[in-house]
Amino acid sequence: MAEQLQDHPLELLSCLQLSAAKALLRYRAPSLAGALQPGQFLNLKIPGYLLRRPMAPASQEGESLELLVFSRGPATLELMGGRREVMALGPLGRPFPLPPPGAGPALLVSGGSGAAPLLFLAARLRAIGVPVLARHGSRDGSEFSLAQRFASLGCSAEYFSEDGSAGTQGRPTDRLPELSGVSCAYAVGPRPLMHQVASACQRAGVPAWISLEEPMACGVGACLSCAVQTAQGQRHACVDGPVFPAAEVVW
Amino acid sequence: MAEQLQDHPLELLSCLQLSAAKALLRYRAPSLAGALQPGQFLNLKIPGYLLRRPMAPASQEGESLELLVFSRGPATLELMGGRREVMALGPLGRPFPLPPPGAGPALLVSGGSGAAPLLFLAARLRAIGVPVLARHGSRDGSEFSLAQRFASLGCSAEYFSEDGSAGTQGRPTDRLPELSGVSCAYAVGPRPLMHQVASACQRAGVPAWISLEEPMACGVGACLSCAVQTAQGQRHACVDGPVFPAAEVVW
Amino acid sequence: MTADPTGLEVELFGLRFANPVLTASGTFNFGREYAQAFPLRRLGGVITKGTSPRPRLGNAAPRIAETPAGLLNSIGLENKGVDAYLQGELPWLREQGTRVVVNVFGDTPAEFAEVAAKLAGHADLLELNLSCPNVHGGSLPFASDPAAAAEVVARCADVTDLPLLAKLAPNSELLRVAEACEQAGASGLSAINTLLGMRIDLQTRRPVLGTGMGGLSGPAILPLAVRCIYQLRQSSSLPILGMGGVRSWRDAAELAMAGADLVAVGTATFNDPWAAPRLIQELAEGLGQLGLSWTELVGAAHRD
Amino acid sequence: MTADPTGLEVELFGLRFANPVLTASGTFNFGREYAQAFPLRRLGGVITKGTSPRPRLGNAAPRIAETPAGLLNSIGLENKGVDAYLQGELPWLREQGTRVVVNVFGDTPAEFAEVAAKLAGHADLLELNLSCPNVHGGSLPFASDPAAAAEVVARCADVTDLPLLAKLAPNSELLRVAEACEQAGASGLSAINTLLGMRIDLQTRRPVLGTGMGGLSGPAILPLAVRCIYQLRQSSSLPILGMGGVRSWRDAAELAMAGADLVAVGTATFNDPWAAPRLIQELAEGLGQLGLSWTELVGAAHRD
Ligand SMILES: Cc1cc2nc3c(=O)[nH]c(=O)nc-3n(C[C@H](O)[C@H](O)[C@H](O)COP(=O)(O)OP(=O)(O)OC[C@H]3O[C@@H](n4cnc5c(N)ncnc54)[C@H](O)[C@@H]3O)c2cc1C
Ligand SMILES: Cc1cc2nc3c(=O)[nH]c(=O)nc-3n(C[C@H](O)[C@H](O)[C@H](O)COP(=O)(O)OP(=O)(O)OC[C@H]3O[C@@H](n4cnc5c(N)ncnc54)[C@H](O)[C@@H]3O)c2cc1C
Ligand SMILES: Cc1cc2nc3c(=O)[nH]c(=O)nc-3n(C[C@H](O)[C@H](O)[C@H](O)COP(=O)(O)O)c2cc1C
Ligand SMILES: Cc1cc2nc3c(=O)[nH]c(=O)nc-3n(C[C@H](O)[C@H](O)[C@H](O)COP(=O)(O)O)c2cc1C
Ligand code: FES
Ligand code: FES
Repeated sequence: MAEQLQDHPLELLSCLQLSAAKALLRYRAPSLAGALQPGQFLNLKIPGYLLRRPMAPASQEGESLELLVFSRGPATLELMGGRREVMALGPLGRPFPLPPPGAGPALLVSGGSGAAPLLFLAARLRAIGVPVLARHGSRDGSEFSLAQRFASLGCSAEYFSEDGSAGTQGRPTDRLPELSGVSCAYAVGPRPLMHQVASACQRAGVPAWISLEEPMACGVGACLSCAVQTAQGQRHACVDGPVFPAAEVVW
Repeated sequence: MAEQLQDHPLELLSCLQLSAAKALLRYRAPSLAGALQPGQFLNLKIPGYLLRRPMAPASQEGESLELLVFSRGPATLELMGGRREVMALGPLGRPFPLPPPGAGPALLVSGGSGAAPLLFLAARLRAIGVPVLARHGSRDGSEFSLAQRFASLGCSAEYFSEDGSAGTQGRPTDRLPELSGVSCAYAVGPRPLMHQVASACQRAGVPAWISLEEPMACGVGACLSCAVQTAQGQRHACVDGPVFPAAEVVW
Repeated sequence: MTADPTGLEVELFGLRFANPVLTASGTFNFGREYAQAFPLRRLGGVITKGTSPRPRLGNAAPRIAETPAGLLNSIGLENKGVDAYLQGELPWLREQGTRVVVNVFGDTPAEFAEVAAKLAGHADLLELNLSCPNVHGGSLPFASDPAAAAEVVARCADVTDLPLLAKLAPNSELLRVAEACEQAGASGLSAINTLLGMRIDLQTRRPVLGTGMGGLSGPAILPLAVRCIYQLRQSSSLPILGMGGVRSWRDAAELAMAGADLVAVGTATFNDPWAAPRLIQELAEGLGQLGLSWTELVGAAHRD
Repeated sequence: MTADPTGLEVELFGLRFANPVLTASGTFNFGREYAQAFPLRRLGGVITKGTSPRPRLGNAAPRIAETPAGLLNSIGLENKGVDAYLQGELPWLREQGTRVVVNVFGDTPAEFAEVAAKLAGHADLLELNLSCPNVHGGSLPFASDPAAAAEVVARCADVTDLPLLAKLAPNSELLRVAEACEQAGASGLSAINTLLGMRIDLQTRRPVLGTGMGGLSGPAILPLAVRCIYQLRQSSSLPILGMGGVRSWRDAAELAMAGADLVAVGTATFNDPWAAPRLIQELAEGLGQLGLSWTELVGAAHRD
């Protein structure tokens, strides 16, 4: 087997703060140019932390890529703090399967940082001429700009806030659109969100994919920390996923 | 008891590298202005390290002070790497006693980073009109500039290198000058160096002081990690020292 | 609750603690040094350095070595002996407006009792150090032998009415020793003491510490402390004074959820002399945001 | 020495190791994943994931939690069972030009022997995992009972000629279990396994790990590993495979001075997949500068 696993330097270009704990970071990553597919992730080495942090890029264009970082703890805060260079192991994991070019509209439902891989996916889908219905939700209005991002990619985008402070009040899974017109669906976010989309799609017979954010140590299949239960038995999110057919996940 | 213990910010102004692992760092430390006496130390908080690192300043003038840092491990390397701000607990410990203004010449013997407190002391001694005979030694020529520093303070300074690559070949304790003309002596460096000066001074009846670099955790007398043996019994280097009368140390 | 706007008050052993944060034995001496940094009344209490019947010089230098996120110490219970502290230190400490816990040590059960007998009126609580790895060659004669530990507790209970905390080691005998101490009359449990560790210097090729081995403390041992406290809480109903690696209010909260009624900050103070009062301040804010009082947090991980 | 310009070669158990650095069990699976990062022949050897007679699913998720300078894991010995590895993985691994150590696990001595019996020709060495804290509720039925540990070793020695390493826990019974294993026919000792720890989440107020507790590894435990290896070396003449928190060549050298003939890199690989080969490179340079070979360093802290 050739040595395919590499650590890539990401060099910070800019940081767009969405709120105190949410930011869109743009990096220069020449050695990764063209290598990433939507849904795949990078495992980031953050100085001072023993474990790397997995992140699914929100875009890649030529030598630059974006990470949408939601801080849950000090390591992600450190990342948002504007560290100039981080090392990224990857690309890791399996990407979202794409529908054939020109297929009917795809439904993308995201919550929180789940927007990251779906933004990347939306760009790819639009590039192959697939219409996209994007629904993004958050507790408050702080992520409205992510819905705008979907829109600027040419998606029909709707924003949901639980507190009603921006977009539609409610959740992106509320009153899902008529699924009969949809060719496929993708959902990334909290488990209940993904589960609801999965159930609706299963009822409507629409193929759907989700991405499981499991705690990961190695990211490459060596430690067995990321076990997930599927209809096919136990799988490991880092190598068998993080993207799984929604119908196969044991919720 | 009033609260006298404080953490002071040191802001890096410049860094003069003497060799790969030796540097003279100049800091702005307004809150410490005028507070330090030669022989006292600061306990430096270096991010990523559990224990602080004790350092005896090499000078203080108004709002600026200097640290002479010899790297023995990663934390001091980090310090030399040019960290812009460090917090310094202090001033800690007992300083060198000074002879009366106008006293006869003082002998200062240092090895390695022991030059730090003696440079500071030399400046004070010169300021009160005490002539200074400074002898500094190292393995090689990398610390020649420290002898020049002593000279520029108005000391009669001699440099010793074990490999003969600069100054006199040998050690600063080789052929110590006639001690009868000396009013007092100070030695800081490896234990054998201090011991030799102590013995010579004892024989000659010259009062001498040394500074003991013991591993320290708290620096304030609370942990009892820095026990040293003296003629008066067990003492603690951080509060009873680091400066001790040479005659009292149990070598 | 109205009387306690901070949400931090604790009532235990018939005593009121203004907050649940104490400073750990051996990291704060008898309080004088850090009283130069902040008023001790901000603390829930001070736990003194281990105190024996007669002065002890402690171990050979060097006595400390740094480790990844940890500290090895081999102080070896240097102290001036109980009588000296009864004169100089304890009367002063009792006036600082904080709870005083005296950490008691002896080579034999009789020596423990000898110290304990002298402390009535000079302390609020006694913490019996059954678990110092820096004496007796690291063999832990009390913390690895339930009967010996029980004898220490019983002998002390005979000679003092002060509440007694049995300080335990994070070893395999933890739960058995705790049970024996409870039966012998301990009012509470204190955990954890340090774990025996070692560093070796690459230049000299000799152990860094004068005694070779020393006790590991600091953030490195936090997950071991959480586990031990959780297990103690499962098997005993005694109040627990938890410690081991605490440096932030989140760490303290973690020990509380595991079952600690009180916590102590030790090694963290060396890095930041203000660690304990800062933590108390942040704990009040943090709990406020969670809408919880400290006592509601205690043992929370055991409830469904 | 002339035949070994690196100064790293080790001859043990009748086997030649190109260098003394292996990858620790459970952190490297059966080698395929990190073979994508570097050729495995750069390693002294690979220690496989724990292998049981039949497949095991392991424990409930989440299975990992970070701690200060450490990692808790509760994988619970997930593996496909020895037969699957005899098919797919071991033949491949044996071709990679590095020593192969199979980590063996069973619920009973008979199960250990069942696995051991199948591995002749498929491994250079067997490491018997007597000390996993993630099964049997953390009770360590073998590593806390010298007789039970000896039985595992003896049963395995009956069914295989491969050298057997007994993998020990850093608990109070360390030395007694080591002695029992030696008498039962172990060829070497392996230490240390992880220590039982816990984290609790402040949001959910529940333990972070699915099983509550997990084993602590990583730099945090380095000083405990040094101490255990030092003690083992004092009391036993068996070769020692040392591990616990190694991430730099200096850490490896420290374990060597304490008495480790070989060392393994575990958790450090998660932070840096190239940790082991980098360490080997730096070890060669570092020892070169000290003018020492690895074997000269082994046990150096015990010599006067
Ligand atoms: C495949 C994948 C893709 C991801 N993509 C993104 C993304 O694009 N943007 C983003 O903001 N987040 C993403 N996450 C989640 C992100 O990895 C965690 O939020 C992050 O690791 C938390 O680290 P922390 O130090 O801030 O939090 P802490 O709470 O301090 O983390 C402590 C430990 O828990 C682990 N952990 C905590 N939360 C998670 C989680 N949800 N998933 C996995 N591990 C976790 C951390 O890795 C660390 O080991 C992704 C996770 C996975 C598995
Ligand atoms: C009062 C006093 C004044 C000092 N002044 C200076 C100075 O002006 N310039 C200078 O370069 N050095 C000085 N030192 C020594 C300096 O503190 C150590 O070199 C430094 O702590 C080593 O840290 P490290 O991380 O680089 O080395 P490491 O080897 O990684 O240190 C590991 C541990 O050992 C301790 N340690 C190691 N060597 C020493 C030592 N010689 N003395 C005390 N603790 C040690 C460290 O504090 C740390 O806890 C002084 C020490 C004392 C006690
Ligand atoms: C320098 C030092 C000295 C200590 N001395 C004592 C002591 O005298 N008696 C005692 O019971 N524990 C002693 N301990 C243990 C601490 O009280 C505490 O149990 C341990 O350090 C864990 O807490 P920490 O990680 O917050 O330091 C000492 C610890 C340190 C670091
Ligand atoms: C994720 C993980 C899985 C492990 N699985 C095993 C195992 O299957 N068998 C075993 O004997 N040890 C296992 N261990 C323990 C390691 O082999 C090693 O003894 C321990 O982690 C200490 O080394 P380290 O600090 O370098 O990781 C595992 C450790 C980790 C972190
Ligand atoms: S993260 Fe290690 S196997 Fe998936
Ligand atoms: S360093 Fe703590 S008492 Fe001296």
